[in-house]
Amino acid sequence: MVRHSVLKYVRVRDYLRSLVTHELAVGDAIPSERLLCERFGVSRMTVRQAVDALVVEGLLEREQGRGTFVAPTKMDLEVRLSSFGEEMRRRGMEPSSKVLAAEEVAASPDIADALDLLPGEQVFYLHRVRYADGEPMAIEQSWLPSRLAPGLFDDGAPASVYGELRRRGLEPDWGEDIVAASEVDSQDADLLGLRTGRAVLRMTRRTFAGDTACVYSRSSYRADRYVLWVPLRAPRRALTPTPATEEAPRAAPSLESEHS
Amino acid sequence: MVRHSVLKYVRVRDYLRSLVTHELAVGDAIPSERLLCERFGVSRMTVRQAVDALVVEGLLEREQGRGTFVAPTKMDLEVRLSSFGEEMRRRGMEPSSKVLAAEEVAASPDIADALDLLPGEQVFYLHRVRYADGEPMAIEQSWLPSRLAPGLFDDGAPASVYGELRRRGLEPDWGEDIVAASEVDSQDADLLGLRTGRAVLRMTRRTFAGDTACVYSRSSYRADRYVLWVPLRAPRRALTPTPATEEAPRAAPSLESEHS
Amino acid sequence: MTDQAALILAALGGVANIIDIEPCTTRLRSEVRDPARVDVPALRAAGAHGVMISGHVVQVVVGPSVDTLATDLEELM
Amino acid sequence: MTDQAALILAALGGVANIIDIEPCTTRLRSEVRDPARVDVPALRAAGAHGVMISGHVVQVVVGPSVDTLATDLEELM
Repeated sequence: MVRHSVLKYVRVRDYLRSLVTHELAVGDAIPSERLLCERFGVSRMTVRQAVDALVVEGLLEREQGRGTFVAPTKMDLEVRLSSFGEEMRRRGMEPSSKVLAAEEVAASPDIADALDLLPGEQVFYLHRVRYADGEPMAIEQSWLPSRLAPGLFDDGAPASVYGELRRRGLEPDWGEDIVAASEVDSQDADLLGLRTGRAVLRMTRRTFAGDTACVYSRSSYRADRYVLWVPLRAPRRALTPTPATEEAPRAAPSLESEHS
Repeated sequence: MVRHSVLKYVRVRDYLRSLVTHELAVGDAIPSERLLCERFGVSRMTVRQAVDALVVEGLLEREQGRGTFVAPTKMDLEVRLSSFGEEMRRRGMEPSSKVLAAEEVAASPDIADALDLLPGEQVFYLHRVRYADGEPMAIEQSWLPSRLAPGLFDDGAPASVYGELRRRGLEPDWGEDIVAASEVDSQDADLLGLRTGRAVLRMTRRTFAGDTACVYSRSSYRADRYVLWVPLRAPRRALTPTPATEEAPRAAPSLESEHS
Repeated sequence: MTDQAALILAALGGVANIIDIEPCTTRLRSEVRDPARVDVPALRAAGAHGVMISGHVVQVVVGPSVDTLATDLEELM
Repeated sequence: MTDQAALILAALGGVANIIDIEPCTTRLRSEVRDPARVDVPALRAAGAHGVMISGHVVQVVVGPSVDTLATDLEELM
């Protein structure tokens, strides 16, 4: 059903993955191609494909002429209502920013929609490159309704958007993230110090304080440095109408018949 | 501070984004390069870069010789304790699988760690390509402790892993996801029908039923078809020791001084 | 808040249009019989911060009050 | 469960080692003064499903009982 070589490849790859994450340390060399070929009885090409896969994934790094080594661990950023600066400080890193734009503009339809505004209403717009210990990590565009924070840019771009909201009595308390992945475009690649085409994690966030939509933001995080961590809990039971309807009863939310 | 051309590029890109998401429909053509150049007073190269960025991001599709069109919307998969099959059915799509491997193996150190086992303990291993309406969408490897589901593969690979757990009295009720992005490797690209190098979303999940680690899985989702949706709520207040210590008091968890 | 629950239920096309409603942290996710009977402006007017319709599934962004709303909705169903 | 809270607190190096502890849905995330005083095997023995240490931040995977645990820990601090 499947080419045998695919399964062999997966076996070598998963063996290396376990080795890298549980037995070797950052900077350690991995076993030689020859050793791996012998151990698994596979061709050099299969070993190379397995190593390539982990290089692409960011677990291994190739150094020209020296060999292949365990790459530094990626930071696990919790998906939660905290900001880039807070998360970096929590890890003992110093956050900083380069402001690309800080201006008041008329909301385009998509921004208006995300902020519960009408198109054309005024919003503050901030476009920044975010650094951790001086290294570029993410690009962030954010918008917030002008009427929530009059004079926001009067003393230049604020260091903390959430901080400015709190100062005005708006405590961000819930939101939604959309997480996507794509190759980085050439402009963002320049700003992040990435090769064009490397993967980035794209996060689109709406932040609310109670019933007020406060901030809308779009960020691109270097996927070679970050992973996201998301806690999961079981969904609450679904509500179904009490009176029996004329339709055939639907299966209960048991999954036994489904492809899990 | 920043080259003016970068900001112009961002303006064209964000204008197009709003147009695509809020005014045009899937399959509609975008305005011509000439029109965009005139409207924004920018060069053809700037317009092309802006369009390229949205093609890379998956909002637009180029058709050779025909033009550039609004791409189909990506599916927003909620990050929650439900399975691929459940999510697809919920959207009225028919899930199916191709089983690449279904076998009982000894747990490697990383798998053992994720499942609260000792290395070498027996686990069931399932490797599948997941399809929605016949189209490949994700590749999934999953492992579960053999002692939780004796005979799991006796009648072949089960259609639903969560279903099999429930049948044995284990109700998955919490878990953790790690979400990463990277370029797809060549083997997975073949299985998913993607060009090598396109971005994939990689999800690593631990599923628990109460205190029992039940399933560990690693999946790669096509990033051209999926985005993830994550609800956010404010974290609970942090606990700090009551007695004043000899150390200088730390700042309260207010963020006013931080880069938000 | 029961008012909001009633408005939302009506905007979803009433009990007869509901297959199920699931509270999801910040959204109500409902499977409906006829998506054409969902009144999006009425949902926004009832305080929804967004409405996504895809096939028979309607998602209504309501925020953390989703738990209270679900309890209120249960009484109306 | 107070037993578990006491065991976890001890394995984190005791109250004196704690800067703060934050309950995060399925994990306790603690900032500690001296990461070397954190006893990982003792945390696993106390029922943790995983322990991640990065700098001064220790994350202990405990599952949804995190809320009860946090309440118990508050009493011990």
